[in-house]
Amino acid sequence: MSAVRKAVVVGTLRKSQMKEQLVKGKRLDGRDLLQQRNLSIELGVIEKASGSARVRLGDTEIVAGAKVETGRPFPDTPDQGLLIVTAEVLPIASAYAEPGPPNEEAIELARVSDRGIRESGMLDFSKLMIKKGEHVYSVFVDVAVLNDDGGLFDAASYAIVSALSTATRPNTELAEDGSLIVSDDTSDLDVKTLPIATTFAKIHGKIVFDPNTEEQAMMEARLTLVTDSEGKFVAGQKGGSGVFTYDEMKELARISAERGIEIRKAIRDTIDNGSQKT
Amino acid sequence: MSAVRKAVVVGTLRKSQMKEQLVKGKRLDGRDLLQQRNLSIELGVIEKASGSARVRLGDTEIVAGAKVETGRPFPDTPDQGLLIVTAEVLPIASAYAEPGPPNEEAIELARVSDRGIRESGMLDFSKLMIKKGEHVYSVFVDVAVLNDDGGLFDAASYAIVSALSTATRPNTELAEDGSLIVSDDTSDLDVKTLPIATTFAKIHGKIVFDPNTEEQAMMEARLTLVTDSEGKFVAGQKGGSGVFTYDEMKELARISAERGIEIRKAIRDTIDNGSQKT
Amino acid sequence: MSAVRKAVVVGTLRKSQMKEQLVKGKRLDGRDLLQQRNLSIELGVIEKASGSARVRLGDTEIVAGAKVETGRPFPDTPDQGLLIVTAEVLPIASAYAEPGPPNEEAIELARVSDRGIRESGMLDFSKLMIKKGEHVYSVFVDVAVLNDDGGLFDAASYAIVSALSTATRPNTELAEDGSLIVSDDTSDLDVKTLPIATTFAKIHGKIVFDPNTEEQAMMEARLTLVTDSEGKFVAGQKGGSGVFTYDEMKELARISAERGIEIRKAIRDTIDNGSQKT
Amino acid sequence: MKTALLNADKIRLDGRKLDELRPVKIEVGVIKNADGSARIEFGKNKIMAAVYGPKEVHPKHLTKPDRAIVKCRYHMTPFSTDTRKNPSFSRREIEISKVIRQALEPAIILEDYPRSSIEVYMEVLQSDGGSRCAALSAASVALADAGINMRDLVAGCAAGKIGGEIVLDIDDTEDKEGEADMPTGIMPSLGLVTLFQLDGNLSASEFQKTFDLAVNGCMKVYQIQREALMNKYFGQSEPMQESNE
Amino acid sequence: MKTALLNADKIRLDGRKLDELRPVKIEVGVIKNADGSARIEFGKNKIMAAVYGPKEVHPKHLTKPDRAIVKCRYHMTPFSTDTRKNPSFSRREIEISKVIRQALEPAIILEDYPRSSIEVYMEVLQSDGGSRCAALSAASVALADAGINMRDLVAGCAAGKIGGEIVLDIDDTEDKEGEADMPTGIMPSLGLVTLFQLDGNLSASEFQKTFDLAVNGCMKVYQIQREALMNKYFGQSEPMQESNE
Amino acid sequence: MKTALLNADKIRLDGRKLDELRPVKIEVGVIKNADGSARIEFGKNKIMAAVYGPKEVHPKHLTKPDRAIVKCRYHMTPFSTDTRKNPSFSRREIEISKVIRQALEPAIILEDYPRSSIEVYMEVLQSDGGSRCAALSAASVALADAGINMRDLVAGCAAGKIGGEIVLDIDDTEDKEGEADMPTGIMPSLGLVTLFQLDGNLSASEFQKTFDLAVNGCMKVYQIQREALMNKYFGQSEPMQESNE
Repeated sequence: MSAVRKAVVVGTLRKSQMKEQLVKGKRLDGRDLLQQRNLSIELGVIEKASGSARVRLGDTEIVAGAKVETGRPFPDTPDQGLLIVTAEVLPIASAYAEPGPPNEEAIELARVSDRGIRESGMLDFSKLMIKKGEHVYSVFVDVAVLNDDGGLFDAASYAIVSALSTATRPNTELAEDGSLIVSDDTSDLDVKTLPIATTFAKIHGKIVFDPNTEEQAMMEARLTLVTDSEGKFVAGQKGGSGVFTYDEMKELARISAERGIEIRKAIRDTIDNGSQKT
Repeated sequence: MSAVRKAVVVGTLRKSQMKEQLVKGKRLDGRDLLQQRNLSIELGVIEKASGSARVRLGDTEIVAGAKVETGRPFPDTPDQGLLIVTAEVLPIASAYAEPGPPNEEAIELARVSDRGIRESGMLDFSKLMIKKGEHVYSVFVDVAVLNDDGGLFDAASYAIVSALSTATRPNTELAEDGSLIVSDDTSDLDVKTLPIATTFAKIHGKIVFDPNTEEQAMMEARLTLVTDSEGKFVAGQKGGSGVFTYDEMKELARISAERGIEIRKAIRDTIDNGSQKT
Repeated sequence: MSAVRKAVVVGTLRKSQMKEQLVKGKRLDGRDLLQQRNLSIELGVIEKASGSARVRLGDTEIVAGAKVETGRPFPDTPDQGLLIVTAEVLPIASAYAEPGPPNEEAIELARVSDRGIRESGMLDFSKLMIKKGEHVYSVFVDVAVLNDDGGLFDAASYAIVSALSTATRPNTELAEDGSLIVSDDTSDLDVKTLPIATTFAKIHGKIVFDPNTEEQAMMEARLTLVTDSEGKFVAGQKGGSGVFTYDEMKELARISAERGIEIRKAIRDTIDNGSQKT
Repeated sequence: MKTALLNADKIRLDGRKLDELRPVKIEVGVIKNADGSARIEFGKNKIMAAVYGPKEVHPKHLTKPDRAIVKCRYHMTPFSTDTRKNPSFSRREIEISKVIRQALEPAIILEDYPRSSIEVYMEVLQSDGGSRCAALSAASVALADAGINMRDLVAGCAAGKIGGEIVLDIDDTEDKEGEADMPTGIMPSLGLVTLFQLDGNLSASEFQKTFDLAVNGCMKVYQIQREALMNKYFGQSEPMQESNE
Repeated sequence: MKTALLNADKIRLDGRKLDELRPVKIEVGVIKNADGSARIEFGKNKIMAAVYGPKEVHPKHLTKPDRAIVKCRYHMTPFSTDTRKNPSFSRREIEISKVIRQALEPAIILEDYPRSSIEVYMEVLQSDGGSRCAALSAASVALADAGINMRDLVAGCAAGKIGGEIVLDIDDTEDKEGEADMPTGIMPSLGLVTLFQLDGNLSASEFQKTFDLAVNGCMKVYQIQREALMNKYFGQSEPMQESNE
Repeated sequence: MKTALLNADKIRLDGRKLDELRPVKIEVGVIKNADGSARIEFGKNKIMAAVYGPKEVHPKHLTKPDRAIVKCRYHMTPFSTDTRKNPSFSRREIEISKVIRQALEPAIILEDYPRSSIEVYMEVLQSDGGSRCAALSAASVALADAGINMRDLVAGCAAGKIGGEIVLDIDDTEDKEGEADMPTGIMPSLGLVTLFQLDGNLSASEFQKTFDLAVNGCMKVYQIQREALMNKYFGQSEPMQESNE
């Protein structure tokens, strides 16, 4: 059952100030309408993970951890590795986050993140097969939101892309009796493309990029578009109880592709610099 | 934990009218005490199921879908196929039905339906074995109540009998390495007998057959008896917070067997005419 | 999430009486501060279990049942048998016990009981292996609290020790094809040591042994210590929202070891007398 | 391959005659904390029943202004069965809880306890066929022990069919290997049926015969229930009343 | 190994042209107990939608003083899929329930029903690709049938890409073997998008083309929705309106 | 086969001496949305703690008229362990949440916050033995950061036995291969024990020695807690306080 949940409350004064600013093309935190908040990424923050990254997008903080383990394939895809993506907005992250199993927002976050990885062809699942029908690699990607100030789809995609790009998988060997010997050596996971999410909100009829929590509380509707390294659209999700015009949809696709290029370059640089947390 | 639940409310005027009518041997919808509502059955309504049927009993509407798949036997019955029966009163079916896992009414419906199939010998589970301890057929029977106007035990039994009588199972072959090859060809499921449920309610001391929701809300007690094609009693279930006399129990057994014959004949005709929904 | 729960309420008069008595070195039920309630143990109360015992400690009544079955080892301990311990405070046991999955108290009870068995080396898990990686014995120990008047950790440990000391396991044989043949014959489970729990409560600054429900409702803090047959400490658990001084901790360790010896002897006698309920 | 459940003399595997009950013992007031309680041993079945209430209804929206609601839970401990039972509450336990609740409600004078909840808990410590009837019988005694106003006790007993014969009080082996089982509960003084289930295969005449036999068995259980209550309230020396009839 | 989803003449496996909708039938008022209801057949998809409300909010703390809340459940019956679906509510169903709720909310005049709950239930009896769009379309008709004040109907349809071509209304096989799927929902008279999802792989120009085609498909569904409502409320003889266009 | 946890010079696998703590860093005020928060790195343990409250109690029937209730959750992220942890809340997490709650309650002046709830959340991002003590230490700092009135901080540290020797601060390998682990929490200024657990095998004299060592370790952690709070509230230049003693 899906029903409206406890929502962030924005005061009346604050609301009218936001409206005033938007009319002037500005936002309450001083940003331009299409300006992103500060983004920083730390790699390898969880040594026990196969790959991990911490992303800070404004005050939003997310850690993504990837574990690559060996397991059995699903019966209907005996020649393909597995991908399991989960997301939790941890109760430390906000007064509105509640402990317990993931709610519909967290499930949506996990599923849109999953589609970004899967549909972009970021991982070649046929190469994650070890022995057909018997042994494959399982790639677990777990997203933990540590502080929630909005923009979770985007920040999660940056964290996932960074974690998987720097992830390794254990090397394996097949024993004579068919059992699997898992080595301590590892190889790179081999990532094909970087799916980057960009989220827009419509507030008082204006479109803003990278909305924070307060803006999300005021928004009419939300659109997330995910593009891959070639600029192709690989995933999309409208949210919120409002609407977009046909023209807005097309315009947002154009802007998303542009922003994707910039952000992907910044993340690529971070990965190539191999910044490791000390 | 089992406790009384939100119940259908019947107004005071309506109650006294019902009592008046019952005294005269009549019911509020014009039926005689032991008269069944209109019954119609459509076969094959779910093409993706191995067998299916939609039953309308008055305003009650039920779809039963059977899926016959291959699987592993239970360890303690290595030479027998499996039967799994579920029932849901879908939230579309009534203002009193709630979304979520099946409540005690739905579980009772599933379990009484299961006993009807199992105890009557309707399916020969030893013939649903493919290879002892390794491969068997699993017969899933899922009952979905689309509109609930009472009589669910009976309508479900008609739907199940119709679905299983027209169901097929995939043909299989054992490969040299012991694995199972499932063919696209199918065979009939081979049904031995038709277990038919008949439900009676006691209202103001009168016994009525095939009670609707309003009558169920007023009833003191309920008795369901299931008979097979030979007229043998294969399942029974008393419900409601009231009582039956010893004589009533015996009299109801007599009527149940009679009614079972009529209804079984009607269903047999439908099946033989092979009426397929267009 | 762990939060305070519905608690036993003790009246004001009763509270001040308890305080008065404690000052005099006495308790409301007439016991001295470190005196245990009457303890009685019946063995073999559940014939269908591999081993079982009923313990009455004052008005507290607990049954522990052990089942030894064959199963598969965990992947990371292919050469060891399994131990699974559960505990339930059944809803018959108290007006404060609620039906449903075990709450944090019951889970704590199960886990502390588990540690007592596991850490004491009571069972030699390597001897519970049948075939490495394939077949092992699974030892299930299920604790059911029938009447709760406090002292559950202690009474559970007496019941478990009694049940396991008198438990058997089915003999097995490996068939040529590697499958396991389970015999009707049994052997003793072979218990190495008897881990005995002793629980102390601090009430108005006084330490009492074996607190009952009323005392638990008044206590500041609780300490449970478990010793094995050699007098070694194998498990410990502080509870309650209060504190102990460093000296109290050390003094309680001393008393616990002493009491462990007495109680272990009493239980050993019961087991050796092989008292069977008729 | 079916075991022969009857020998040539129509004696059952455990030595009983066709219409013979297993030994039944009932003890009243066995759980100190409960408002009413009873322990029943019915063959190898060992069941404890406890009653808490009348008490406030929780959650409140279930409150009935003119009468009590009854909550009922039939539950099996993990060690109660031959193979260990999974501790999670099963669909079988949910169904039996409902059937027993509706078997007790007609006996309780609910109107005497408006806005209240009466909670009945049954714990099966060991099960051996017929546990629902035994649990019902114990629960009804526990209700009486709790001083709840009742129209009558409820006594439960099954009859069934094994090896072609109608027999009283089916045990576990007979249930699994036999042809039919008809758990029945009645208010014995009033002569009214409050619990009835059937699974198996009975002709019309067998149905009638089995039902009569089940009612008969319930009457025997009723005697033991009464004696157990007498024992507690009018004091006899032996702690448990046993019937081997 | 991929199946060829298009033949040399760009005809799809089920015989459709690139921009052709599967046959769609909608029937209004099919569930007696509901305040509003509709059945849709969209290719092999068979879906029932029912609306209950406006009614009291439960639990109460979800109440909004100035408007209605909408509860929404998209659910698949176990027999609706090729391989039997596990009956427990899946993460996929939770996500789709949310997306459909947010696609319906803009169309409902929530302020007309303060302190109320409007419940929308969709049951997929058979699924074949595009079931969320079909469910959305049925739900919107059910809301209208319930007399709920609305700004517009909501019509849903997907477009996508298979065999390198942009096509309308992806079915199950095309979804699994094809390159992209873009489920879309619009308020047709107002020209506004209320549902949008995408998964697959589309270039910038393909994105635009697919979106236009999806909107086009929604307009076709809208005609069928209107005819179905006209049928019920202004009486035509045939019980179901069919489109094979 | 046991690994040798100590070499001939009684040096541990990670190079520590018997009574040596792993490096500990605490940073205060790391979660913007929280009323109080702290991050602790304790060897390879990485844990975030956040406090929300005092706030209204939900559900209301848990309200205490004269004092606050404390809610506490110790939770491990799926990537925190060597092998991925199942995301569902485990029995181990439930037990540790309870033990930590009861270790914090004595330190909080609950009477200062009647009818309130104080919520303490601990998230283990990486675990390496001793995570409950580290989480407790971080939680206590987060409570102070939230301005909650406290009698004292609570500092946690374990001692234990490996290779026959009593050692401070058991790590993951030492926990698995060693002989005993005694997680301990104290109010250091008051000299009172608020958390105590033990599993393993200790003689009477070893018990006493291990306990003393654990208390000693707690005192060292206490210094680091105080410095971290001083850092935040009385401003020093370095963002994190580190101890390698």
